[in-house]
Amino acid sequence: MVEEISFALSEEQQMMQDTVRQLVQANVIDAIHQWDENRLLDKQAVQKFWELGIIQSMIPEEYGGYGMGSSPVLHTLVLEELAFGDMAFAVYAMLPALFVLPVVNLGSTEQKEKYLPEFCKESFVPATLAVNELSVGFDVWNCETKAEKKGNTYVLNGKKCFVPLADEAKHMIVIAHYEGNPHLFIVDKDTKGLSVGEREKNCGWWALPTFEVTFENCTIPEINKLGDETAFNWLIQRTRTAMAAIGTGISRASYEYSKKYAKERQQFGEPIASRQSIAFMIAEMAYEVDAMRLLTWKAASAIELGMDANRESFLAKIYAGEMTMKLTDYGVQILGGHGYIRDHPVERYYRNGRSIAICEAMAII
Amino acid sequence: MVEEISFALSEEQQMMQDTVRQLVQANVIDAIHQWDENRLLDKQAVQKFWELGIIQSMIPEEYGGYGMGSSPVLHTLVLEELAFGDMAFAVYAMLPALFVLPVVNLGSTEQKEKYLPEFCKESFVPATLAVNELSVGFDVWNCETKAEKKGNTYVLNGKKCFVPLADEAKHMIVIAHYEGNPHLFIVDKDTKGLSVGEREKNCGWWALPTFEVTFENCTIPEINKLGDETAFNWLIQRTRTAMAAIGTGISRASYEYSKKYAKERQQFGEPIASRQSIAFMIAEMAYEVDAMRLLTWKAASAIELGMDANRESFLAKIYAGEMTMKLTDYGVQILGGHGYIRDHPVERYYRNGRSIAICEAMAII
Amino acid sequence: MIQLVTPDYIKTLQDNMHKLAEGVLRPISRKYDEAEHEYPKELDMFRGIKVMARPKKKKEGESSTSGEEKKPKRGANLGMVVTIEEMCWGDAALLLSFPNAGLGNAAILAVANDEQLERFGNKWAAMAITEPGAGSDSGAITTTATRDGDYWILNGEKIFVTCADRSEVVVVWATVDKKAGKAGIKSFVVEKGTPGFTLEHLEHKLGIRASDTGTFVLSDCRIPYNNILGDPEVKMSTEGFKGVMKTFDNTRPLVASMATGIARAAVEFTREQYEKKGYAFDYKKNLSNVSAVEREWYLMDANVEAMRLLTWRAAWMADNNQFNNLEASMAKAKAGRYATLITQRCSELLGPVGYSTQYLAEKWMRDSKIMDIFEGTGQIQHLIIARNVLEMSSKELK
Amino acid sequence: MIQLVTPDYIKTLQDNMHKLAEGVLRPISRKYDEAEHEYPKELDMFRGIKVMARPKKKKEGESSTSGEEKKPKRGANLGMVVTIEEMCWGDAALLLSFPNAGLGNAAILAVANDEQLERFGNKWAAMAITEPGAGSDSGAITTTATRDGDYWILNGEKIFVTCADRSEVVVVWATVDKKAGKAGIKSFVVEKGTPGFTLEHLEHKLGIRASDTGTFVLSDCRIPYNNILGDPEVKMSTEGFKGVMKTFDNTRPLVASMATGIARAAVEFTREQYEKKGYAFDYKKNLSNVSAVEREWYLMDANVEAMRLLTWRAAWMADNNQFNNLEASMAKAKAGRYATLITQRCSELLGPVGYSTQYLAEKWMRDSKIMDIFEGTGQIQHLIIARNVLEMSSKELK
Repeated sequence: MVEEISFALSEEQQMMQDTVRQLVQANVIDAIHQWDENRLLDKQAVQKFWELGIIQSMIPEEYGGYGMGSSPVLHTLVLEELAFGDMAFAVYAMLPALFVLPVVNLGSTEQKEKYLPEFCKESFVPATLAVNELSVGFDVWNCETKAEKKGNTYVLNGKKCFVPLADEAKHMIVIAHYEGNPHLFIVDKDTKGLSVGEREKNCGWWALPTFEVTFENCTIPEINKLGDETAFNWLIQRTRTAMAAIGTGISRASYEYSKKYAKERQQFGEPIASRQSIAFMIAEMAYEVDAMRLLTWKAASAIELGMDANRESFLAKIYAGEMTMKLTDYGVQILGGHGYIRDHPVERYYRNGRSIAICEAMAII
Repeated sequence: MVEEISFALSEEQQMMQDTVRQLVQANVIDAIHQWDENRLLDKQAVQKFWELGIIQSMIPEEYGGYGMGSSPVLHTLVLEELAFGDMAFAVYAMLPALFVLPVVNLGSTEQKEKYLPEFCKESFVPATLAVNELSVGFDVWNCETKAEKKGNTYVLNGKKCFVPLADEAKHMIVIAHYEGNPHLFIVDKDTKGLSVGEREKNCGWWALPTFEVTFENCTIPEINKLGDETAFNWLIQRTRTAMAAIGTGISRASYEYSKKYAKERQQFGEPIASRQSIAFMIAEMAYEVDAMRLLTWKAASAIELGMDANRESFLAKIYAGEMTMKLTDYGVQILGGHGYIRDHPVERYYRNGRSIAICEAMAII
Repeated sequence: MIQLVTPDYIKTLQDNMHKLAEGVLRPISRKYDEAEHEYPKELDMFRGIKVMARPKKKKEGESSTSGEEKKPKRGANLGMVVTIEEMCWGDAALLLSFPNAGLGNAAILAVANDEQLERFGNKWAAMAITEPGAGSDSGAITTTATRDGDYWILNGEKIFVTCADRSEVVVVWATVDKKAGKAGIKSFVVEKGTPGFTLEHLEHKLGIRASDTGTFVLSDCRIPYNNILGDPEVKMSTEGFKGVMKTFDNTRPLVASMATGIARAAVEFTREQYEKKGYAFDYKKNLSNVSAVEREWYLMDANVEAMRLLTWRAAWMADNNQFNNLEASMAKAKAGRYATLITQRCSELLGPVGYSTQYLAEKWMRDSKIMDIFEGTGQIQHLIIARNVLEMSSKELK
Repeated sequence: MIQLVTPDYIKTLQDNMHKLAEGVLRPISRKYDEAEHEYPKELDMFRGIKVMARPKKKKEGESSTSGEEKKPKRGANLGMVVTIEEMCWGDAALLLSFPNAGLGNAAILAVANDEQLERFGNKWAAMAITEPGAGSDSGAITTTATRDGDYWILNGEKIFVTCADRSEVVVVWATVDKKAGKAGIKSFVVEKGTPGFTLEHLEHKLGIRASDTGTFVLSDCRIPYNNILGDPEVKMSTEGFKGVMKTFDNTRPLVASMATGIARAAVEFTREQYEKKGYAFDYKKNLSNVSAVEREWYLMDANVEAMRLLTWRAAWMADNNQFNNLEASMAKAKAGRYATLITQRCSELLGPVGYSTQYLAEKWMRDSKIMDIFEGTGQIQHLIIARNVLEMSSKELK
């Protein structure tokens, strides 16, 4: 029974949005350019986000968490605000959720007892998810990493790319094909057959360390399989919606920065915003950011209500993927030559913005 | 040995372009709206075009023609000018070429002797080509009309749509699948098993009568097969380039009309062309019309040199298909409410312009 | 709290309206496209139904916080856009032909006094704004209304009047004082049959052909003084004009939902046709690893959803008494443009089936185009949005 | 006579240049993207080659209609755009780093007198036009050149100077008379090491990172009077300025061919990668009945061809002494915009392979973006085209 529709934030949602926005404003906006150039963000900013307790809230009290449950809608708000600051920061800060949420929702009691308590500590706990593969037109439903059952173990073989913090992650969830479907497997640090490569270099996400991870007859106990054959479908809806939320955040950042610039920058004696060619790009950015956000909210609403959100999450992601590309391109174009220089953040939005359409599952709601 | 490149018209090409342009200006431009509304053009205008002798020139002297050969490049110039006036007029006026050119180029001596002399008369001779089928996402290389060999005959079965002048055509070439490839078959008027339906109603081409044509065990003599298994490939390159030339003509018409309108139409005290949103559409139309034409010329140049032009003709057609849709849409948008009214020709360009991407082989070069 | 899953009561409304559209409009869609301008008599069944009604005034003593009002707000605007989307899935031109549901009716309901409501409330009312010399420039109206005792004398020409032939009265915009600019523009109810009020001709159009768009000439047309809608006084501000323009904040989401309905019709038809050919659409794969039709289709489906959500938001805001000028233009700008792009892409994917009048796809390609033009072109909507978000005046951003 | 099939001599040129690009540029493409600003020493092999040369003056008594000149015109401009497309298929940033092939070299070759040619002809020359306060608005230059006897004294700041670090001299645009507006703008050769001439910093950029873009400050920088290029007199017309701007008619097709080269690199790579997966591209079918990748690929291939043909036309016109201002902007507008769209679509189709620096696709996506910005943004090109075809002045169409 779905009673009402609402486009307005609740007080709780508003408060969370404000909190994260302020955190980003105070800790990320001024620092991010240097983090990006240095290829590493300041972990203190991540720690500050950790201290908001968003990850810990997802964990039931019996495992040491705050037991607040998790709200997919609320998480899209959080992700948009984080990504408004920087995508690398957003992925980094929310990374433990990629491990925690699946365990909370799909895990056996045994798995919960084993893994959840350590995420209730005072310091950020690195854990990650290995999904993407460096193959042409990578299709997550037909990934090439395979799992094979041998006795009471699973043996993993394959190679993943774009695995954030793989070097320090205590645990990672690995997506591998098994019996015709992608499944989730938990692999702990130092498992034999798991090797983490050199840090990757990518078009964007410079402040985020990502790695190629290889599984060579990597053998894990039977009990490390997380959930059943429906688990991946559970996961992908949430990660696709999360990617859409990140796209919304990046696009909004590009929109707001170039809007401000267009009003201030004078050319031929008038602000460039007074030219329709610039003004109409800004108008389009304004409504496309909103459209992206509404599609994201709709997918998150469906997930929150426990409904199947295959369609909604897919549409939100592909829409955000196309539009983030378009809007971050507009941002650079509006700034012209200045937009091409790394001094202005539209350059970073452009590089990061290209990844929404290209990648799967860098975050979760 | 290809020696030189040239973007300039020769004197002969220039003269032909001028001649057709003047003919269209004098006979089509002012009359076409009424023809379109009446669902029939004035055959006298077609006859005037016929009297230029372009069709007759293609026919060797021994069959009664002028024996000037045929120049694909010249024909793209002719088609662009005709389509600048109206697509229905262009298809109608050049229709006999759809029959004559294949016979001249692919026909046996017997076929040439039988068919060509009647196209050297003083009056327009209706003949046509049946290619398109009313199926979803119709793919001409896999058409559903089939030919079967029975003794010394071929038996045709299937249904074609968009066949211009099928009711009065003395002969038509029918594309039917035979032994894994589309082939060309000549079917004469009144052949048993050939039935011409009611005149079709379509989105555009109102001045052009088109028909659905059904083949029900339509039996033709063996000697009516035109060319071998390479014949269709010969044909489709020439028809695709011709469609691109027509798209160029329609798009140029839309561009020129809306450009003139934008300069004259005042709003908020200034011509609407003084707004970048309008002016930039016009700029885009300007270079896309040229781009379409250059792709068309390149395909025609390759054909003229006797080279395989599969790629060039395909690219010219798909480019013209997409761009004609876009540019004729711009034309209506620039005129606003006035563009939506059939008093202004941009409305007709819009309807006709949609067919370039949708149809195959309404004309040939 | 954000909640965008379609609520059950809206689903019920959608289902009911969809049945109506499918059962009544679709079967006659092609017929009246071909019979351009002919009144679709099948629509008479809707004549009795009050499509528009003025909210009842509260009776004296009636509590303003009765039990009913405590329920969450289920506003008329959202219901309206939902209904319109379904109807236009059926046929947009027929929706525009619904009796007594003209734009003029909306204007009369919004601002008529009781006496005027008595006289015109039950009449089919068209709206006449645009003039040959002014398209999007409503402030440049040159039709004049001159007072002559108990009468107004109107002179001018009006084009693009929807329901020109079928309507019984027409709400005409005219200036009572050219020097006053926008402040001098007022609207007047002119009854058919008034001497000097002539329907010159009906327009032949690219699409929405069932709708009778026409041109009126007013030549010393004399109407009662009381036929003026709203305050006759010319105030030295443009507040009055802005008030008139505000009606458009409400109509823009309606046009956006019309656009959404047509686009959805095309998208659904394309899917059905390709499913018959064995294609499956399952919302799962990577966009690169599918057929061309699937890729295009998913992107169109996403865009239809975006059009709908922007429209619903604008309507929901109106229902919740929020100022939605910006959001109304956003919905109209997006939906108007994409309806054309989507319907033409569908026709392209369909091939000849998208061009023959044996199917409706070519009609949707024509009908949808008006959505980016009337009630303010896409260019005007982008201007409104840009001025709003950039906080620039119409002088700073022309 | 129209003939657009690529002639054999151009094919030979393409083949040769392609081998050079493949053999010399591609192998170091990633290396110098990562080593931002570092001079690619491998390019020293090109230092001896005269990339640019002034046509020899005819000796006295030499016939102006020698046998050679009767041959069909095979102009330098077409050869140049063909060469540049191949080089940029290799690497655009490296092309911009070719020794002695700066924009300043082109300006010197075009207008220097013999004495100046002697002094600067063999030096790597950059061009300094843009200022912090003026992007596309070249007429708003504020850098001043004040005469002081046998010297000019220059003051101002110049940004976005390509080859800022590597060049030996810089052609600086400055005004000798602010009141004279565009007529007062002249260009001056400033040698590196001149006191008061400082390279402030090099820019870190989105793409073309191998190219050293920098900012110069001129602070009472004193240069010989004879370092002024062209006529020092300020004429009360903008003819002089227009003359300077005309250099851009020649550079716009060059940028268009750079864009074409990058886009083609991405399109070819995408095809190769998908062919490895078993896809076939055969230029035959209906666009609806293919895979998503094929459909996108065919459309991109058509657009690359359109970019190339518009570019070749502009170059061919220059070779045939036709005024190509309009056509140069058309090529630049189309190619600049579509290079970005195409490279990003390729990366999208490739998936993670389009984002990792293990492949070059992500680099092309970054490099291509400058093509719609430098030498006049896409917006400026559209303005030029629109003014031209609408026959409107820069006052009538801003």
